[in-house]
Amino acid sequence: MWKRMIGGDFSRPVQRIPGPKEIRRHIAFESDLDATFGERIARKAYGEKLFSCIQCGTCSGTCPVSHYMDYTPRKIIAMVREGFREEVLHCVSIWLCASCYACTVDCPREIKITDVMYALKQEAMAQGVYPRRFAIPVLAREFFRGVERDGRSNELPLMLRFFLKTNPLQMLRNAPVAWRLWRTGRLSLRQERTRHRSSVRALLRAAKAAEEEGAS
Amino acid sequence: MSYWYYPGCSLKSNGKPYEESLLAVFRELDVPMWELEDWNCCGATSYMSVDEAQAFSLAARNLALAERAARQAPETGPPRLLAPCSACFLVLTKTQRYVAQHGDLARRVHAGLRAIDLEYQGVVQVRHPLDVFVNDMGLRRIATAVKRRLNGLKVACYYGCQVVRPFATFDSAHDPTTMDRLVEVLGAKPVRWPLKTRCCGGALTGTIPEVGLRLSEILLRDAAQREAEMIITVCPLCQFNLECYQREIARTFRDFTPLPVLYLTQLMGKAFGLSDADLGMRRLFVSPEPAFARHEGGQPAHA
Amino acid sequence: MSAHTQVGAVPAAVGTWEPRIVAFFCNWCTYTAADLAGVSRMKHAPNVRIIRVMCSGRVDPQFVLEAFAKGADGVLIGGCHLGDCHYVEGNYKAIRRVQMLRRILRGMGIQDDRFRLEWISASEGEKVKRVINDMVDKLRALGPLGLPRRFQEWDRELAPLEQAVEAEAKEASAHAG
Amino acid sequence: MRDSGANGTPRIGVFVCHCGTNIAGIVDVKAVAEYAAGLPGVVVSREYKYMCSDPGQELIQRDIRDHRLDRIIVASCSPLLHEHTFREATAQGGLNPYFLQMVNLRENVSWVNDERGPATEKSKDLVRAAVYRVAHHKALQQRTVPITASVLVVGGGIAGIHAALTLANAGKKVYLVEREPTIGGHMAMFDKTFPTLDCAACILTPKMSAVKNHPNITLWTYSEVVGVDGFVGNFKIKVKQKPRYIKEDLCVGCLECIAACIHKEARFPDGFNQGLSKRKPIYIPFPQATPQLVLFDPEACIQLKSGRCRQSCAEACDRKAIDFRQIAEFEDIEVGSIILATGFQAFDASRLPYYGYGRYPNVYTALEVERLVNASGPTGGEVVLRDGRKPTAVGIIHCVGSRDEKTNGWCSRVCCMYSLKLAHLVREHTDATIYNFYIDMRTPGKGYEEFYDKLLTEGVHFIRGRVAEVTDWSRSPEEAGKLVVRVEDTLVGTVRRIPLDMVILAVGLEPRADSQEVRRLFNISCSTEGFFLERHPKLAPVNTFTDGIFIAGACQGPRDIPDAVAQAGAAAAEALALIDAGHVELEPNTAFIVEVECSGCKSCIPLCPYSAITFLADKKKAAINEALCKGCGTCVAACPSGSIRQNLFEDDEIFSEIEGLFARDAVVA
Amino acid sequence: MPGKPTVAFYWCASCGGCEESVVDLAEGLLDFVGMVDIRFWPVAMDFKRSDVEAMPEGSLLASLINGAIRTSEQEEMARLLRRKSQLVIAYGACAQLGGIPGLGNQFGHDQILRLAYEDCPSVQNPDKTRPQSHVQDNGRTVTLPHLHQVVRTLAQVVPVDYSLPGCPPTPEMLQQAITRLLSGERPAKGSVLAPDIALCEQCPRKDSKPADLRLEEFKRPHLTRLDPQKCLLAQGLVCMGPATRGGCEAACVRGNMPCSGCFGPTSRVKDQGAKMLSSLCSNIAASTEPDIERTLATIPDPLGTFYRYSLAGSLLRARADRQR
Repeated sequence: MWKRMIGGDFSRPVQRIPGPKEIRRHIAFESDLDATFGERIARKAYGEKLFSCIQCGTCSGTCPVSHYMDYTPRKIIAMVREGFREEVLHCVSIWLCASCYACTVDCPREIKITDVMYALKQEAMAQGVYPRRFAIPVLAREFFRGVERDGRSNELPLMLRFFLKTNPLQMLRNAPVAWRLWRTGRLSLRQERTRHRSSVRALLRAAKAAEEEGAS
Repeated sequence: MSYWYYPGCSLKSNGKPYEESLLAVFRELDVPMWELEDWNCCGATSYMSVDEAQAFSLAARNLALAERAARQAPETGPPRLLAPCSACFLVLTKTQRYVAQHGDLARRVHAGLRAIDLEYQGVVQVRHPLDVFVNDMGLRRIATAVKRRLNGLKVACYYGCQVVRPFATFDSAHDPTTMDRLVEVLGAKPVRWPLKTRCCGGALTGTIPEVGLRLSEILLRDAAQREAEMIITVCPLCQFNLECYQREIARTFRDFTPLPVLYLTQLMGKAFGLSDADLGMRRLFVSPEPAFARHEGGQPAHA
Repeated sequence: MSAHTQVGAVPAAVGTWEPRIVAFFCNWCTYTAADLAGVSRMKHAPNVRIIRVMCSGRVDPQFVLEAFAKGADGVLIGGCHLGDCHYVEGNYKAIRRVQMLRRILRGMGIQDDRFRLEWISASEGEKVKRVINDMVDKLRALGPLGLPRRFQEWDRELAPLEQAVEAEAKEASAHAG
Repeated sequence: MRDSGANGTPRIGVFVCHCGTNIAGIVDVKAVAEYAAGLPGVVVSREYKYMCSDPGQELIQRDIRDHRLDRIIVASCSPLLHEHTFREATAQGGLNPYFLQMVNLRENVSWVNDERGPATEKSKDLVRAAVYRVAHHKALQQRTVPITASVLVVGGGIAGIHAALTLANAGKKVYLVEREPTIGGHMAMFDKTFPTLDCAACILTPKMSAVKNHPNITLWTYSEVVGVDGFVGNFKIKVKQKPRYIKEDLCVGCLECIAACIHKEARFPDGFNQGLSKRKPIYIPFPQATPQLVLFDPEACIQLKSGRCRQSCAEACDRKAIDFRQIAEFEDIEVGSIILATGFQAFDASRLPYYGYGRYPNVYTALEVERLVNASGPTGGEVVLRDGRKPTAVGIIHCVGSRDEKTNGWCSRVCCMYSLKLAHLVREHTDATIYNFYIDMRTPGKGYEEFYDKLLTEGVHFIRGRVAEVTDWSRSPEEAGKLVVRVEDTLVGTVRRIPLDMVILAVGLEPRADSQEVRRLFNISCSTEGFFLERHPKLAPVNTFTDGIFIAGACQGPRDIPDAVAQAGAAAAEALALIDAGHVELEPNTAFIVEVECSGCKSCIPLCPYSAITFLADKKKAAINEALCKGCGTCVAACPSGSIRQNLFEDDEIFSEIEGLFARDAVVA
Repeated sequence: MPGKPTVAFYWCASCGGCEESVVDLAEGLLDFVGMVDIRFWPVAMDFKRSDVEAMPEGSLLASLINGAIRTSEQEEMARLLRRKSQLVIAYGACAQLGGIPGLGNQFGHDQILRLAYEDCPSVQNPDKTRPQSHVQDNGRTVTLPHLHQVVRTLAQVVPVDYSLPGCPPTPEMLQQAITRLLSGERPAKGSVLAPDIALCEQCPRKDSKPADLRLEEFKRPHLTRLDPQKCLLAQGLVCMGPATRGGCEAACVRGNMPCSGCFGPTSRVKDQGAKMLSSLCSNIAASTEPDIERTLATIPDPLGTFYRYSLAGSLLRARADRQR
């Protein structure tokens, strides 16, 4: 359904931005929208204030990557508020957010926009609707696994796995950097590990459990 | 005053020069600092996007560890946790703020910690070196440690985003000045730089080079235009982005000239007259030597 | 519960006890703020009954005791912020009395949360709402005070003799007649 | 007029108001009225759509006659709103007006509760309390005190000026006190006024000189009110006149002294020109300043700082008007009422670092540009950058410091319009390309939308979006050496970078920094954001909660010139009404001591802030001077032997009100 | 035979001081018995309860009952005398206001009994015996009156016609009261037979009270050297005079002790303690919460100070959450 409305093939990584779009119908039917989406995200993102957005665009203006986004942060807020769930969860913007918090600091309505972006990313991943081989979520996942395993994150294995899963070409592109890092001793093969990794895992499990009971 | 040192993952890998110079500088100023036992990854920004409660719990574990460590060594005073990596600093401070403000989150985090017999009471202070240098040690004390003034070396102080935004309280989020004041004490000349808090591209450089490289290039080029001879950072990710990809940047963008990117602590070490080895200078991709050479003959500060 | 409902219950909701608050609001700040809350349609708990006085300094401690004795579960006094009193310093008189009165109430087994003094300026309609709702919550937690009910319970012990006396009196008058 | 019930037992009439659906929508007024009918002493109980309407009031009067009522209860809105109305009605009905008791079913019940059941029960309780109370009411006579037929106007901006002239023209004595050396306020700094674009000076300066020359107006500039005492009709005011170091009666404003000043160069920032030009230590604020008097800047004048100057200025003054030994003088006056027109202050743009004010020389505030476009301004009406260049691209950023939770949450109401005005004027002066960066365009006013339309068609750019940052960071040759604005064009949905020569910040309006002190001084209230609080947002917009004190202009909230003037007129009318009544009627809620009951313990004497209580040495008892008593009732609450009473708030009235609130329990129990 | 009018005296929960005050009529007692015939006075003369029961209803002109009502027996006697008398007079502070025994209303029975029969330093009671209302003694049941839940004023138990305030009332007041009643004068029911004006009115130190009293701290008589001329409030003592009826000729103040309020409030006041508190606190100098707290802390026992005699008759009567 959402494809009908905004189209675009998100299964391709963003490196290849879709070419000139074919003529498409732009109309949103109330039945297509998720009336409670706004509240859900607001709650998730400590964003009680999300609804007081005046659409001034400060967030977009201050955002260093907004000009790469398919929807500017301001639009994202508007869409979340109005329940354009599918569009938002499938958009590129949320994955471009580099968490620099410029918008959060500048928003005249004190909306925690960065947290809204996190909430949306979580939502997207939870629903598995994020672009399959799309770089950032994969990195996040890999990072997540790494930490779960070692308690700390190790760049080399992380990057290796990441590039294998996204596109190996990238690995070649990055090889020189990796090599220089290696030469200057800034890329160790030694795995950094937390001594009590079990405790880290236990912690994560407990936190998860607590979350579920909170939800129920 | 003493500190518990939370390196975070980066300072153990590509951020080595940061760790080396930081430890060296602290040694020189002889401020005691111990690495936090058994620390774990702070959760970082990418974790946030996977599972919030878990991300906060990860961070909280370190806070709890610091508090426990301080309890076990009362002579060290109230726990002060030094987080040199901006991302770690942000995540840790954010965790403190949110756990304090949001009951349900607190419930989840405490539940997690209880499961591993840890307790977070919220007494630990999370501090960034920049804050510590300027507010705990004070510029006067730094000045006394300067052996070789940097003779008007022009530097662009780059704060990046996450040090002063949005949770730090020690400097302005829009126009921070702590680092500028600090390098002046070293004899360097900070250039006026509106981009000092503009994002360097963060994780994007690895994932979406088109975007990441551009953001870095913007900063490098503008710094150069303002006649900065090097960029000074306090964040491993910023340093990595700005320095390590300069070849790629040169390949992608026309007439680009490389610019050294140093850690603040490296610059301080230099002014303190510490050896390049101690400061991990050799680990840099773009050598600052020419820049320093230009300002050689800097007579000792106290002469 | 049911014991309480004969006294202190709002018949509209018989069986479920509802706290009742007597509020003495000063004409210039807090009563005006309450009006503002109204004009701004700030909904709050319906458990408060406002008595308007010119100044918080007019609130005689006897009024507070009387309110409790007659069945209030809580008493709220509202006045201008210190330094802002329309009559210069009436609210200082109020706070001095209140601090001592609170000790008396403690001594008489009436918890601090049942008796509250708040400074609410004419523009703080929001605060009126907040304070009232908060106080109602606290009173719910405490349960009913119900002094009239307690008085009745104490005085039950007088009933037997009273009735006996009445009976005899009747008898006597019967003889006389 | 009957002053008491025919016999001991009162005959009470209860009148419950629907207030349309305002009350009836939530409260079951019928049920309340029926319930009231069964209460002790109640003879009639009715409900009616609008009690405050004529038929409503007649209803009361008829019942007073037909049912020989001697106590009236009106259960409607807040007594603060309509007590007067219904007392009148009661009196019309031939009853002493103080036999009335009001019950506030609207502000205290229907507007703040949303459940019918509890709201109705609450209403019954309140009505019952009133029934118990009203039985104890006594017949009282209103106090009247003569009113001093003069008015104090504080603030000499357009609002103050207009109020003062209106009153003076009506033949009333007016004292106009202005803090600055000249009257005229902000308006005097403007070039043209929106939307008509007529010249501010041309319409203002005549009024200024009218003030100066009006026989009924005493004008004190460079002065401040430092003391306020008394009450409506009889305020006692102390005014401080700061030293100009000029004998005002001697100075003719020839300005020779300025020319003669030892400082050949003017090198001190000129406040009136927003520091865009320089002045000497002795100066006149601006050519049309009223009064036409020079004054010294004690911070700058060598003589005043060190006493070591050859005083060439004094030599130059043939009238010997210069007096370096002058000190502040104090005036005591009595007035019947006060109009506060203290105005606003502009938001300090340097609080928002990301707009670069104070860092980039070519970022200006709107007020600075007002001076630039002004023919009598620092550049003689030339709109040029600080380096003298003419700008070719100018951006006007709206809502600076407004609609922002971090600074001021409110809309400053005039910025949209004055931004349009400046857009027009700057374009006229420079024909630069003009960009307006706005969040929402607000043009509610006569001819305002039309003005907006005019600008739209003049080719001014309108970009809907709040500017995120102003920097000198250039990405391309076209941006080199320019200020670059980064903003999302929200209507297009794209972020834009726009290179500009000049950025104008449309700073908002905020309360004056000292509004809290002023509020305390005059004993009035402020709204949470710090503007003076009106008695009622709709029905008493220029009144305050302190009788006899009125507010006009931007001290009450952001407003433009037409509104300020209208409000000033309204305030003046209120003041006139007071004066022409000849006397003020005061609530008879004074306290009094029953002599035979007073033991002369003196406990009450130190409690009265108005020293209304004195100790009668001969009788060894305390007594209250009714004229001085303001009826707070503090002494009543404090009298240890219950020997002080307060009209309208007698102990037994309040005790029975309390009893009434809970009387239902007595029944239920 | 139309004999002299008859009166009865009885004491309930009281110290006996009131009885003393009758005896203090001294030779006046002779005139007294000349005017009236004392038909019942357990303290002084040998009458039995049965004698009273035998009297016809209303045959006594007046019963002067002192003491608060604390036990079932006291209640019975009060009711009995009420029936036999045309007038019941609450004689003294305890009968009128609850008096010192009324302070017991702050505590539960168990607390009181434990203190009286166990914890009190002067008590030897190893097996913790406590008074019982019923005891079996070889087949016979011995009974004692039981304590009521709360201490009451006389008026809280039976209708009272007049009160003679004071701890104790002065002999003069008794004299005057009786003469008035015998002269057939009948003041309004419920009235207090003493001046309805506060004590300061007749206080010898009245003139020494300043008109601008601002209290910094409160002193306690036994810890202070007192100026025998100066107003005691002005010396920082809590003198209840301003909130207390006159009639005692300021006996305590003349003895250089502050008034403790035994004559109760004036007719205009419902709650003597509250009123005194209101007046006193209003005149405190401090104006910040901590300072006020500090000043008030110098009154260690507010209830015992402001309600020494009037607790049982006060608006709150007794501690709300007392356990039996």
